Amino acid sequence: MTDQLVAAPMLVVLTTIVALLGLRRWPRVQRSASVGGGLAYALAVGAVAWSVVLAPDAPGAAAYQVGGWVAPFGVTLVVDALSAFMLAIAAAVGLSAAVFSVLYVDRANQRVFYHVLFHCLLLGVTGAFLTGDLFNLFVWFEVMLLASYVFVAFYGGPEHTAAGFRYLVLNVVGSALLLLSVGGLYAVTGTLNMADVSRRMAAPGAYGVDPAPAVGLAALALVTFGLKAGLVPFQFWVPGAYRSAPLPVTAMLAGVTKKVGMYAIVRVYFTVFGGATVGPSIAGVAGSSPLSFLAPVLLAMGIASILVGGVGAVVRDTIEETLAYSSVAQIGFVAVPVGLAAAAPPGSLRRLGLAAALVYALHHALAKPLLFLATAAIRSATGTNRLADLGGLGGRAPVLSACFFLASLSLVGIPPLTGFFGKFLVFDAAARRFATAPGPLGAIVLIALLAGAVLTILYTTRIWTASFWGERTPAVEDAGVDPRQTAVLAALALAIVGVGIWFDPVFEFAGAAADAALDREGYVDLVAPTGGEDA
Amino acid sequence: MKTTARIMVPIILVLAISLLLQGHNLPGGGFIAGVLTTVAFALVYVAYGLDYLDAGVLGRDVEPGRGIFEHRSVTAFRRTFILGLAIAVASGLGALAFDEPFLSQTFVIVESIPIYHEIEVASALAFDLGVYCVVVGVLLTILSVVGAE
Amino acid sequence: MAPELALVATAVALPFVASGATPLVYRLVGARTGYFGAAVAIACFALAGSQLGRRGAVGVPWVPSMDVSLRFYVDGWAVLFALLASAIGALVFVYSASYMADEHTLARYYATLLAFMGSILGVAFAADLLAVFLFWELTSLCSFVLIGHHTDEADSRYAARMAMIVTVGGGLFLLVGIAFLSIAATEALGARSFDLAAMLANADAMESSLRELGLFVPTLAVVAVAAGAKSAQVPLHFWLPNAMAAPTPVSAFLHSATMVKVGVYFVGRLRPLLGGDEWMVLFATVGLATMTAGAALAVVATDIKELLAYSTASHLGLMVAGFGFQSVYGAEAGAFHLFNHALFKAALFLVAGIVAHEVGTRRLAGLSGLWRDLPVTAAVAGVTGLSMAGIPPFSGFYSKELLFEAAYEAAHAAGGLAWLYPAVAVFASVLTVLYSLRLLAIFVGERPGAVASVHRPSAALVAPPAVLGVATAVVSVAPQLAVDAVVEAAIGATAAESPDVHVGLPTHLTPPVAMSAVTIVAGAAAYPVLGRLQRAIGAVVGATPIARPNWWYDRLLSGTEAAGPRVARTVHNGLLRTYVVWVLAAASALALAGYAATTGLVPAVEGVRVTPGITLVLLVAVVAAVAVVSAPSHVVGVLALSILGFMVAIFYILASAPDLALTQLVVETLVLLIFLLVLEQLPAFYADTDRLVAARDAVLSVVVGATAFLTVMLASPDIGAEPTAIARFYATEAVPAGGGTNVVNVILVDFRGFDTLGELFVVSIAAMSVVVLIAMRNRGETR
Amino acid sequence: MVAVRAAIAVGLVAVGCFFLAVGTLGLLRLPNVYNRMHATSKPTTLGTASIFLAGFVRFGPGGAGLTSLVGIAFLFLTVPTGAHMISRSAQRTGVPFLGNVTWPGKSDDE
Amino acid sequence: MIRRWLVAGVAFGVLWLFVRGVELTVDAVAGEFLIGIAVGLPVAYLFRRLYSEGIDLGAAVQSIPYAVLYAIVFVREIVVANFDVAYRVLAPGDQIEPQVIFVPLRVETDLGVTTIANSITITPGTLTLDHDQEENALYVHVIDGRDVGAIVDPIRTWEDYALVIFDEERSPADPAPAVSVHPEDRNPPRPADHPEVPDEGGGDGGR
Amino acid sequence: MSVALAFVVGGLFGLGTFLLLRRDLVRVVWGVAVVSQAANVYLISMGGVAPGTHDSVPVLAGHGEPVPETTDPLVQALVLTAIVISFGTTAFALALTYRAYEENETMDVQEWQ
Amino acid sequence: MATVAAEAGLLNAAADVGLVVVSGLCVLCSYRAIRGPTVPDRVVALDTIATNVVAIAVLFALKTGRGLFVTVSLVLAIIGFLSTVIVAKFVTEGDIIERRE
Ligand code: NA
Ligand code: NA
Repeated sequence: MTDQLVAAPMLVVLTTIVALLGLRRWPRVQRSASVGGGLAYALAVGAVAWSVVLAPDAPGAAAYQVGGWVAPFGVTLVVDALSAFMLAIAAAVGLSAAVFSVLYVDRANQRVFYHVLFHCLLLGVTGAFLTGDLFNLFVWFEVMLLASYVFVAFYGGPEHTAAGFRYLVLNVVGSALLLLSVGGLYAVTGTLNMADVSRRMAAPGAYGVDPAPAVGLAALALVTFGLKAGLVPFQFWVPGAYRSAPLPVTAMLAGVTKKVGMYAIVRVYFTVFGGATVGPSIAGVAGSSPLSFLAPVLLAMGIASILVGGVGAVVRDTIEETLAYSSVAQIGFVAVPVGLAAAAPPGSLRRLGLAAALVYALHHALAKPLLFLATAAIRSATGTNRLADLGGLGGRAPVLSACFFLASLSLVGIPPLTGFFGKFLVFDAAARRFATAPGPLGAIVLIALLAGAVLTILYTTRIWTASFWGERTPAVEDAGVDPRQTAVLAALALAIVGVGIWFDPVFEFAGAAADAALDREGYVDLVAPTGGEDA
Repeated sequence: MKTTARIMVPIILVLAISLLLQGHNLPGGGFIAGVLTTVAFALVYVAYGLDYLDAGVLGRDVEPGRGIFEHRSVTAFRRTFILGLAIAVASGLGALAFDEPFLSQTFVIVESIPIYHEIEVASALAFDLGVYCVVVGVLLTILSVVGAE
Repeated sequence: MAPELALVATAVALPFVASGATPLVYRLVGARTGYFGAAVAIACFALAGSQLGRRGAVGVPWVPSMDVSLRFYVDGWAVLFALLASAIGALVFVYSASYMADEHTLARYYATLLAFMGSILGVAFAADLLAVFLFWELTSLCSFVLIGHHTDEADSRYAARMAMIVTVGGGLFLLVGIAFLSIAATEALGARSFDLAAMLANADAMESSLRELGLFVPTLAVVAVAAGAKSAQVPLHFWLPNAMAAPTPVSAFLHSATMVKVGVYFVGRLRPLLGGDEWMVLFATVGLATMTAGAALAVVATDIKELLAYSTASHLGLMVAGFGFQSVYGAEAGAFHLFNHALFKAALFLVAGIVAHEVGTRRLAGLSGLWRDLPVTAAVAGVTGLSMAGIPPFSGFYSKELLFEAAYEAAHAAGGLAWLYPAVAVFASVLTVLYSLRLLAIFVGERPGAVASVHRPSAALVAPPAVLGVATAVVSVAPQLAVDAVVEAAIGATAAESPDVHVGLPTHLTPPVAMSAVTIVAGAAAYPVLGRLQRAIGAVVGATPIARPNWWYDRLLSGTEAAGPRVARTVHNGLLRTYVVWVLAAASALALAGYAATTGLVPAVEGVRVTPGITLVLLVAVVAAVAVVSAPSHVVGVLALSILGFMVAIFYILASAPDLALTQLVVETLVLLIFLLVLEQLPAFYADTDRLVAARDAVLSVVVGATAFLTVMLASPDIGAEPTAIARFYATEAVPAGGGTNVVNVILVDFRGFDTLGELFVVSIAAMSVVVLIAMRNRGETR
Repeated sequence: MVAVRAAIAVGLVAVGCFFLAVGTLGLLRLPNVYNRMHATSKPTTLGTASIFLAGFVRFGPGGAGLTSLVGIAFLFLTVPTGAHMISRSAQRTGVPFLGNVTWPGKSDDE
Repeated sequence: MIRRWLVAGVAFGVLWLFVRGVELTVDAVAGEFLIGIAVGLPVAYLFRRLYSEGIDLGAAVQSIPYAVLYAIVFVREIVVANFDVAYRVLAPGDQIEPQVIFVPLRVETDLGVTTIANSITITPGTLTLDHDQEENALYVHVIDGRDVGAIVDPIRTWEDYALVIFDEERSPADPAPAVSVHPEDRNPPRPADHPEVPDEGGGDGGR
Repeated sequence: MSVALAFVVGGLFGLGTFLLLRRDLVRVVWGVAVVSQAANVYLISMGGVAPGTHDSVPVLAGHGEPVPETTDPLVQALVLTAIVISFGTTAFALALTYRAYEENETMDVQEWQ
Repeated sequence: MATVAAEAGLLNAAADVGLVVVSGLCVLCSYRAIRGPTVPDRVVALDTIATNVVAIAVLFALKTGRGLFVTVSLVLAIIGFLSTVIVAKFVTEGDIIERRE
């Protein structure tokens, strides 16, 4: 039963997509079906997460062999705490964005495959989180990407298509690089199944594998994952794409697809390559493995993201642009603890780093979509989100403003909101690094984190003082806020507060996810790739 | 050109179907067959123009100046790809009914049939058929929409 | 005696609950909500007072897996702070009820003010570091909203944002410090913990653990930044004068007993934990610098509130310096002055409010003789102003005397440069006397004609400052009373030892007494030449922009704000070229670094071992690609691309991959068709490439090509290598398990049908996307 | 019998290659597109047909041999049409004839 | 008279046998033919409007000998043609004297014209450039235009056969219209003007 | 491993890169196409390229016969999927190209804002 | 049986040579395809390459003795035709798929 549930999120989206296509001629029904599909997805994810990971007697992880072929011959789906955590993020954001889409996007535009493509985006994300196969990961990436390409160029207008084109070209490059990586890893290890690769990389001699090229090959995949995550220097597409896509989709892009990139980094580097012993030996980094290659790279990328995104966000003309740059910075906050985890020897700091990254990812997946959706609500109420045209929103739309304020504060890291725990755990990981390992790395990371955090205050307060305070502008004066939209925002805001207040189970979940990412052997045993040596 | 197209189009279709059916055992399969089918229709488009498929082949008149989305053929293409997607997904889900994992395939060899002696019935063919329909619908949609520009 | 959790928790929670209820209350009673707030504050005062004399920690778990709880710690220091906050809070609420009666957004005002008070109480009692941080940041947040109360005034917004950036940003440093402390606790307390009470109880173990980990100085530094930001210490003092944009009652509250004291409070709190030589150098220096700078700026202030604001900074410096000195006098100075300052400064702000309210101006210049119209106010101002000046026998004198004592002791002990401590303290105090006199001057003498008419303030407006004036007077007359009641316990909590504190007027000449005498005499003597002094200080401040309070902030902010667009312009310049260059250059660098680290970049070369046919075909492919690059027109390029496609197809045939060849060919033709369909719509464009640009691109292209080349060389299997076990499995099982002889097809529809499903969605999405692109092209978000 | 069959097949392959080579050389050597098309349309068709025939000999008479025959038919149907299309395009886009050759009619039909 | 699409369907069934490459056993052929019919008939039905006219089976049978004759002439010409071109290509020096000639036709059906045009292209030294629909004439590019008669003769022969094979209105007995080489009464060559067609970038004289 | 294959893959990637850096919109799309081709050739080379023989083709002669050692069918399946995916992407890219030109009114990607 | 092997060997060798020859021809054709000078020249070259490709497929079928490649060549022939036709039509008309207005 548990095993059958593993595929449930996937099957739900698939069914939803087909149903939505079938309901094209009944737009009203289609809209409801889209929301229903999102709800069903959330329920499916909830069921999987509960029965596989969270329930008292849960097994902790479960594998599903698509088509009934044993690993490594078929494609394996795996739900462990890590994937369940990410799926939960996808479900939360997906459902709210789906509901918001129905309320926000112009009815006529919704009929142009909007909902179908939205669920296709969700499909790609789900596949990427579930799959236990490297090539299959590539495939679901492509599904996710293709659906997002069109959303970037959804509306007419030169800047939309220009942004869409840039996004497309960069990601085509990324896909080619991922193919290089996956193909090379197949040639090197003789398998595509992640568990099988992991097993072979950990004992190359036993399987006749020469693991040496794997570090460089994994680096190529890192580029692709970095592109998805929008980490500097692969962030170029982010501001344009976020600005151009319909805002509910931007919420998805910022809330979920970015995390797919980070998830892939964690999964591939920690679970798949965690046991490999080939790699550079770098000062200040523990061990000699692909992880020791990842550590300095990811730290540099994360810090650069924090600074570039933070500085870029400080003075922007519109709320959505500010938020777009902010997303670059925020993913830096997710990347840094992962880099710290990679730099640390196996043990508590490694676990803490991953848990911190996951909590931060969760926070960003709640706060940033809320902010983007709130921006959408502002836009549908006032017709603009230019700071210059806004002012006095706080008095005009108090609930909406409160939600926006709350999410901003979460971004800043004010307790007891979710973002506080994210920020604290990230700081904590850096502080631990500073305390436990010699060298300037810890100090550099801490300073960068602090600088990034201060930059966050700069741009959040700028948006707030410029558009929610101040004289009411004509646009705001005539604004008509849709209470249903506000309700969606309020739900997310409650989630931000709720997760912060009842943080304990979330932290345990994140910890379990970090354990799952690090439990390489458990993963291999779960998938139990047969064959190979005896086939 | 037009005459050649007239001769070639059905032949290509026959070849495409042949490739679809033999895909499991010989080169071919849903994708190739689908593209080849599209190629046949593309030949019609190239030789006769966009409206000919509606007017000349399907025998429906096209009002001049109507948007491409109102073409009956375009609607049909979209239906085809939706149908294909439904078939592919349904064939995958079908396995669940037999308590097998998603996308499980099976085959039976039916023996002692006159003339054919034995026939292999593979469930994968349903999946391949889904692929075929998707590809045909998708490509023709793209072609007709882009071609209409 | 252990504290009672329920009572403490209620004291902290009550204001928040009341804050939540405020909109409702406001709807019921309107402007009189102030009295509701006062009632809450009094209740809190009573609850806090009930814990007087108790000591210990209680709490409820919050995040058990991180050992974080809402733990409350009660001791003299906490209770003192809580009592001050709630007492002055009550008065501020009462005062607000009259003062703010005409305002519109009172519900928000009172709600925030209540939450603010609750946050202060939270900081006072919190015994878990994360709980401290929670309330710490909440105070910053509430002050942001309160300072920005007049949201449509640019000054308010500017000041609010500044306060938020400085204090919340400073708070983040505290977060780092908390992390450091909890790391040290792992060693010192045996487990990861945020339990401040436990840390204080094991201060020595904590200290040695911190020092062992090399965290002592870093912790000190980040705590200092956090406390300094909150308590407006140089160089982060500039936000405080700006914060006077807040409504006057808020200023009174903010400056006296709450926000700005939080930093001082926390410095006092951590004094037993982190005290030491580094501590003294840091806090005594920073404190005295702030004391001097604040006083000097107060001297040149032109506005009553501005004067008071700088004065607050100066007095905060005094407290910090006091806590900085390691002798018991230091703790006494800090704790007692915190108490005194709360009383007199709150009173003075309320007085300033009355003046502004009734006279209509807050400008110092041209005001005098107000005692005739505002006698009670003037009396309050007299008592509290002299206290501020540190004139005996007023309350401020006692605590300042303790600072002199501490400074002298420290200098005496250390010698050398340390003698600057007492000297600077005296100098700053002289300035304090000066500005205090300047302030009081508005009440004495004759009323100038320019001041038209002065209203009589209502009793509700006068009563709160009067209460504070009386309190100040009581403390002045009987300082030991206050010490015994609340201050001594507080001193005990912030000093390592349990002191026996005696305060009173000096009976014999000691160095500190002499210092006080010098202060008062010099201050009185300098007063007549105040104008010249002001010009001199003004000239100094004017000549050194660094000394101008907003200078740093504005420069940093505008620097950052200028960098933002620069990032957008230079990094995100909209040029695809730039983006691709970065991505590919980084990709190549990463891959090459990875290869270099493990393989030394030397693949084993086995020679050109493909069949001549394949070699030729691939040659044509490359030639075709070159033709694409050098194509003189779009059609030619598309044709060359087509040839490339054909060649790749042939390569597939020669590589024994019939299915691939078929797929490649049919796809290639369709791409050609679509390409030409699109080309129909496009004009010709052949960019006249700059040779230099082309050369640069060629370099990158070569690097990328080399990376791909190396990847193949390093990764591809050896010639004649056994097929992989998986490949073998697929081949052998294709017929028995998959029922088909075309192994590739069996893989696609059966073994790895899941890939094909994804692929199917990709093409479906592509089709939908094309339809969307065409259908949506003239549609915006709304039509 | 077997040897004869093999010999025929080999011979057909040789002939095929020869004519394909002729076609390609003509493509390179002849002066303009119209004349080049003479080289490509005839010898390449025959050359490929010859190789298809070799396929018929090798795999025939049933099986892939039949398919080879279809291939020949396809060639004879498609290559001339393609050539026709190209020459028309050359003429329509104004590619000049060689020397004193002129176009004997008007060109704007269809 | 039976419907053409039925005939086409059966023809597709036969084609199916070829495409599938059946083994030549009775069972295999019969089995595949049945499948071929099953595939071919629907396809033919779908495209029935492409074969809307009826077909006279008798006439079709009658035309077979002519088709064979046509093929014989055709094959002979092909072989000759190829050696001819091979000579011209391989021999040193310039072996060509190109010319365009205008050949009015008697065959009128699409299929007939296409057959003739394709045959011309496949055979020696001739290449169909274009079909003039108004005049029902072919423009033929010849690689060696010194003896027009020798070139036109085989064309006329095919045309005779084709008139029978495709059941045309005119008969081989009808006189063949005269061919012409850049006749006086026609317009001089004029380059077509297609501004929207992107051509060569450089000045390599494409147009 | 084969230097020839490596050279081709490297060459195609390099040329594709060069195209991606052009200003002409169409050339950038060509770059996309060339890079995709290069990736596919690469994948095939990862399965090992051996001279073709009767047995090398991963289409077995018939049911129930012994299975020869074919070339790697898995990479072929992967490339098939990759080809189809890159086709979908390219088709979309082309449509996007059209609209990008239409809306930006220039083929020069450097001039887009 | 030995003769069958010999036959296969001979044909195999011939096909091998043929493959090299025809591949080489593709190289030569690519010269015309790249140098032009006119677009129709290039189209002719493409057409020729397409035909060569058909031949290569059949030769590979002969070399490996796998008839299935003949089917591949069939598809190739169709594809080559379509490519030629659409490019030629593009060059001629500038409009590949026409619409009645
Ligand atoms: Na068109
Ligand atoms: Na058209």
